[in-house]
Amino acid sequence: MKIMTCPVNGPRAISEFAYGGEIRSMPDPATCSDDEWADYVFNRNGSPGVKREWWCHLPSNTWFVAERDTARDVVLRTYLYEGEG
Amino acid sequence: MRLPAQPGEWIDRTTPLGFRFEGRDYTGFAGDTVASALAAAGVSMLGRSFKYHRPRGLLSAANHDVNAMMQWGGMPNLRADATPLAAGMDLEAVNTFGTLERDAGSMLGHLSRFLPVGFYYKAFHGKRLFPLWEKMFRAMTGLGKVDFSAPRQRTPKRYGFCDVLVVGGGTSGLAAALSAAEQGAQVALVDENARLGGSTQGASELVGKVLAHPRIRVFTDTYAAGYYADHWVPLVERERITKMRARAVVVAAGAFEQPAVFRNNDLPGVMLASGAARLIRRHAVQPAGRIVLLAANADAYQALADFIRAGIEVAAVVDLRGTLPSEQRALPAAHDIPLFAGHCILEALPSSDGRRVAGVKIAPLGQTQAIAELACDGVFMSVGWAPAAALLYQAGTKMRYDAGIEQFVPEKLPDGVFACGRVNGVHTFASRLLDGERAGSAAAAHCGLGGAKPIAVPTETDSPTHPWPIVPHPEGKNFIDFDEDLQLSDLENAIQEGFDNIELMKRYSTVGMGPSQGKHSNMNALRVLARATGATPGEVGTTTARPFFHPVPMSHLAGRGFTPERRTPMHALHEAAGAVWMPAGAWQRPEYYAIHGLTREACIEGEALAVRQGVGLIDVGTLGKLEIRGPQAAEFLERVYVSKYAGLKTGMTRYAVMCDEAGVVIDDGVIARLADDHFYFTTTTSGAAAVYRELSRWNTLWKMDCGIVNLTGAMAAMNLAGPKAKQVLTGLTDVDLSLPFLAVREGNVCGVPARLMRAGFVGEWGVEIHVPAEHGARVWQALMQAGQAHGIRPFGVEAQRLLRLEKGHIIIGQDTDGLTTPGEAGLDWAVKMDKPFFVGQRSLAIIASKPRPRQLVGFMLPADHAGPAPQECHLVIDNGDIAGRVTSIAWSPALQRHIGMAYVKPGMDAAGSTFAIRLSDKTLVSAEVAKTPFYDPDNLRQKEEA
Amino acid sequence: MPWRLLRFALSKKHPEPRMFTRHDRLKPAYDVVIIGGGGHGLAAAYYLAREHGITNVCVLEKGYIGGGNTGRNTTIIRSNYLTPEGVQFYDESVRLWQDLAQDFDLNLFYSNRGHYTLAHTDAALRTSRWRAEVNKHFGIDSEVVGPEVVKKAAPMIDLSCGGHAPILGALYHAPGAVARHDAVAWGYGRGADMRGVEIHQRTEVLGIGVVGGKVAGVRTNRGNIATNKVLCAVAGATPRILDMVGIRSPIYIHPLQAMVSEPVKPWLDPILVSGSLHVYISQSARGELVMGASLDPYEVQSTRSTFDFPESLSAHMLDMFPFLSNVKVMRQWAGMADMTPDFAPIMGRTPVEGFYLDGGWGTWGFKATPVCGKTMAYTVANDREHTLITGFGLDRFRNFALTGEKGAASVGH
Amino acid sequence: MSAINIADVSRTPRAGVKGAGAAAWLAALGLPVPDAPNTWLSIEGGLIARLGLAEFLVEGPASAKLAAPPAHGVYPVLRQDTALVAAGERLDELLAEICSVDFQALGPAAQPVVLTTMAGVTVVAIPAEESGMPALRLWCDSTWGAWFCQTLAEVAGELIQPIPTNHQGATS
Repeated sequence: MKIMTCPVNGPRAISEFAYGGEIRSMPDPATCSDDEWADYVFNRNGSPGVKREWWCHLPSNTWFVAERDTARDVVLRTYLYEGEG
Repeated sequence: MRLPAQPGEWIDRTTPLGFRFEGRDYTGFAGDTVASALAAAGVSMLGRSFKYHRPRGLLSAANHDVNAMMQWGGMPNLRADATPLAAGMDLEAVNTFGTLERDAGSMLGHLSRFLPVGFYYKAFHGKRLFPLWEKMFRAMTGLGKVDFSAPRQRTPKRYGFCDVLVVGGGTSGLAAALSAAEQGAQVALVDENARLGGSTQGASELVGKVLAHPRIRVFTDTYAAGYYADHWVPLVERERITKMRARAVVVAAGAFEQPAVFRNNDLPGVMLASGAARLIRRHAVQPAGRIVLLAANADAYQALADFIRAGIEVAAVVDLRGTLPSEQRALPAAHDIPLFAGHCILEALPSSDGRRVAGVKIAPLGQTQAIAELACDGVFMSVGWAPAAALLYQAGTKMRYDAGIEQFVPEKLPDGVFACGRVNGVHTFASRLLDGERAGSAAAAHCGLGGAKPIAVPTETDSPTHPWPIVPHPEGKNFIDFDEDLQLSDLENAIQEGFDNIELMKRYSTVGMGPSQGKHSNMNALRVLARATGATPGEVGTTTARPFFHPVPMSHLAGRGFTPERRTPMHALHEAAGAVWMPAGAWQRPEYYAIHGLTREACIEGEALAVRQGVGLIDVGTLGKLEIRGPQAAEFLERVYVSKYAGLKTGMTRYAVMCDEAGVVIDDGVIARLADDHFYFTTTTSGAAAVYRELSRWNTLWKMDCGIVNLTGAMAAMNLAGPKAKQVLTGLTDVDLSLPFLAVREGNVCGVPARLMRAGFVGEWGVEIHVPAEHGARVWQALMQAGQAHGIRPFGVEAQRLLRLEKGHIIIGQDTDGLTTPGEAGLDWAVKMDKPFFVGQRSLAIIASKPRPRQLVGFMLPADHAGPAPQECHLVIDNGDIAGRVTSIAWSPALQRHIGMAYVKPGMDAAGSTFAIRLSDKTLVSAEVAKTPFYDPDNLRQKEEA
Repeated sequence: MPWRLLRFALSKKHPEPRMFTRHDRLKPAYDVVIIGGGGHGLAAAYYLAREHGITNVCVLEKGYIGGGNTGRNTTIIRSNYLTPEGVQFYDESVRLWQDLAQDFDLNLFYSNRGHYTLAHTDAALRTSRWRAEVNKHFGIDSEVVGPEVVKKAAPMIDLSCGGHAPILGALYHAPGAVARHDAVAWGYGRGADMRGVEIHQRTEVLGIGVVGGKVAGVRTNRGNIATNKVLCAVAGATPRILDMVGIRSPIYIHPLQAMVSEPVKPWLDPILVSGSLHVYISQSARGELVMGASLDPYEVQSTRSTFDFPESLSAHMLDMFPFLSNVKVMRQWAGMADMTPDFAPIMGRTPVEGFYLDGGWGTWGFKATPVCGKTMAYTVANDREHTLITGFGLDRFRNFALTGEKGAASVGH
Repeated sequence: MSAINIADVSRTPRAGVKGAGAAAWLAALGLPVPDAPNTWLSIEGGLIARLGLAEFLVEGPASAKLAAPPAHGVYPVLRQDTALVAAGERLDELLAEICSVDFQALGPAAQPVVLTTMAGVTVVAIPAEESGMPALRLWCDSTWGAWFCQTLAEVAGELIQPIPTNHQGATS
């Protein structure tokens, strides 16, 4: 089974984790247009490549960020979320 | 015929084992395979081929002989060449019509001219006739039979760990294991054979060292089923699977000896030289008395020595090569064995009964006229190899075709994956030792253990593989794929029809798709395609090598099959009270409590009646139970739920609806404010884990000053409801029971700390009691006991569903679906669009600007409704079109009517108007839109402050 | 024996022509360029030529024809969907399937088996009734049946499913069928080829030229093509092609895995699906058990296999069929499913003029091959959506008007 | 003779707390606080374990101290675990069947705490030694407890016998 490394709990089988999707920044709901909002809600960056994703280590309920190449299914880096950027 | 004792033989001659095959009794020895015992008894026909039902025998004796598949009781498709003989086995060949001897299916062989490649695509598809043809095909197809009475086997599975996993216990694998272990690595060495040493003699010294090494764990009789990400390799043992996590993997899987292609190359008695050598060495079986050896490499002449030593008469050596090294010529010369260099076997000749080879015709390579015909009862072939590279491919290795040795070899290996020995294109014994040492050392170094030894492995000077061991014949029956009965012309014809890509050719012809997954056919098929299209084998490329290496029993894959079950602290009490269980995710919940002599419906109605007229108690401990504390707790809740909570008074509760970002209702519950900065709240049973996880994610993202604790399992919860509930509880608690509707109090119940929430879900005076799980059973029992005098009944999920329906409360997931917005579900009142933000708010604002597609309404059937009532998900029909559906419906004992909820189109939701519901039998039932709650519309009963 | 096979025995040389013409080079321009040589792309080409007389068409395939999801699915055909849009669309597909072998003069082994979606919970039973009622409304033969009917169709099943997922009933869908998946691509390919369509394998699209909001051409590894109409039918590669024309979409890619057992004598006639146990199973014409499960839980754009898949699928298989313990799994593989938020496809025109999208097929694409080809051909030929696909436009997401097929999500296939 | 002994120690008092302020608050209560995430320390009559970054489990008499009113950033966690001690020579074999974590690779000297799943159930595990035998302390949500205990006992029970040679088993 593939290994995912939780920044707190260390390397574990990926079955111990939940995938939370790509990290996307929310437009300001007060100022964005309906189309911008719909784009945020539904559209995804579906092409293969390196993505910043939410992952959760389930036994400890630890959410963190994984940078993963979705074309090769290789985890490049994981770290705790510290904000955008 | 059994030979005298062979050095290192695997059989135990002191332990004879009796068994049956096709109704006849035989005896073999412990250590035999089924096939070797039968070979010793002179049985050469072990099975019939898949399509033409031709007689087939041993080919490889290495777990690839899929034409020698057998059935033993409930076990289908046992490979005779790899199945250890056991006393009392009663075996039959699979896929015969009648018996192996008299197989009615063999007439298909005569029809083969009518059945070229892909023939089934070209006929039988008449619309009316196809079902009939299909019936016939289905009678012909398949191999072994499943036995419906076979029990489920639960085999253990385990996780394993090592530094270096070496796959293959032949010469190079042994050397790799030793060299890695000597550098300090913990090594696991796997080999599919019962003993280490591989197919070559001469490694026995290494075997001893490996077995004695403290850092090497040996798995014999075990195969690596596949390579998965991060060096994860399931090792399939006879009784279980070990899922091995390695830090580095050395693939020393060797190579499959490849058959030559000539007419009748499938006759029993025609086999790979390595297979014949295995029978001799391991099982002391002489596979034939007089053979012709078809050769094209040095391995052939090493095997020849074995055959001579075993007393086999060698009628001739036919070598595909025109010139061959003098040391190879020397052996046949020394034994006066005629050597036909530059010749091929044009065809093998069957015995009079067609069941064994009886001779060969020999011709100069490339010519169609035989120059000699020799009698023999065996043809042994050693013309080349194909690497056992499946694991390497699965690991992502880039392979290239090495024309010097006519073999695919690794060009670029993935990080932490190493290859050595024949799979790496290294065939000479001394070189394999070196190559193994090199790979083992590099693998240990990869794990940070020592440095990689700089070892240079000499390249092969003599190709072990012939580039074209394929002899055309106008009469065909020169098989390329024994699993699928594919002849040379089948592939040529497929190419002619445009299937000239390796994958397309495979799919059209089915070459390589049988149980051996192309181990003996892919390489020759690829050569045929390369030659036909004028490409090199490297340009043609290989097909994808998917797991598994050998088929794996489902029992092994399944293992024990852990299915964890979750139980509330009152589980045993429910069981004792006659609970009939219904699954709710991992939980089991009482659907109702069975009473002897009463129907399910009567039990449920009785439970509901108890709540309406007396008192009932339900376990609601499966609800998600969360706690949030901190200065920003209220703000957090306002961001994730659609209502407002900042203004909720301490000591009060409020209904809570959660939406996703698209504005779809995903969960609901009740939020109780215990202090200014402290809330306790519930979620649905099925949503509990996901809601907690998602709230945690939001909190990680927003970094608000609050913390969420999941108390779902730590708190027991029960709802005591009914006009007599207060009387039951009085005396058991220090909480003032005059608390108002929707209030929450902390206090003691039965002497344990409890949270009491005045709830109205079922529409009577009721209180949800939450206590630490360890006290749940005690509190439940105390309530039941105190309630006895008031006729208390435990009630289950079904009674609760009825009671809440009478009150018009929705159930998320039943009265909503994956697209329901709060407005559609009649929850507009809960949605506070004037908050600064909540999840889903912006989407709901957009949705609000569009016409609402549907509305959930309450409805009643006429009081005099007779006949069957609608069921949930029956459709609402308007002018012949679908206008909605029923989401909930029940017979209300309180109202003496059928009541329900349904989605209808806008404009159909006016109270008092009617609509039609269509039953499964297409009759229409009229229903009247009714205001909810149906029961106690002013909610007096639940609010009553008695 | 059908007379057609006689000629094989009577001819000296194999009497079959090439199914697909080999074209050494691309023409400089085509009326329509179809990206993707799977079932969908080839079907669209076939119907463009056959029904609309548009034959100056090329199909560009990066690998080999039918090598994507067409050749990786578990070949189940059914129309027991949940929404009126879905039901009518797939019903038309099932109708087309019936005559396809005759149209192609190629045996597709279209085998009507009956399809049972097992319900292990009362919620699943409710959804089954919903689907059955919507199906019946459109004249489709679906019905909720009790466990005893399931037992009759598959007498060996353990109705308690190992004790933890008892079967309460099922949605029975009589038209449920399987077909030989590869042959569908070949049949459409041959039919298109015969009518003049060019099929170019090993031809990768590298870019799409858009000028003034209109499609102008396609750049490939074998040269450039001028065209005003491009149909994208590339399943798991859809987001990559959409990026070339700057269209945002909700499509995300998760692998879907499957596996087959060694061949055993036929014992299972119907197709069985269990949402709770994440199993679907049928027995192929070769005697193999063809088994699938659910989507992998995270995004991956490759066809790698995982070991947890055969582990959990086997455990659930044995819950249903304990006697299969000794039956061996021979091979596993994966495809890339192009999923959408409402589990319905995206078909039709796009904001880029002349660029037509046929994607978002997730795990349902195979069964839709004929109707999708037909309706997309219509849409491309007329630059107007066929009535059967108007509910599946890309703009439904912008409009918060999803199709609602998600209600049937748990069942799949 | 059983290869593994499993003892239910759920009755031991325990308490939990989490939050950014938890470590400091515990220290202020006079408890020793493990420095590193996922480590533990023994304390009078029990232990204190750091579960991940900012959650703590205190077992033994000292757990009573956690009844103190929480400070800012401190969130009490009601602990209602099923607590087990599994010990025996063949503990590693048991673990190999139910858990994908390599416990042998964890140096017990580092006092590791492992948050993982065993047989599909979320657990907190601490490798330890009990009277010279390899041992493991385990905590899981008590609603999974009954099933978990039963499953552990079943798996352990089968370890007593070597895996039987079953000729009806798999063969290839």
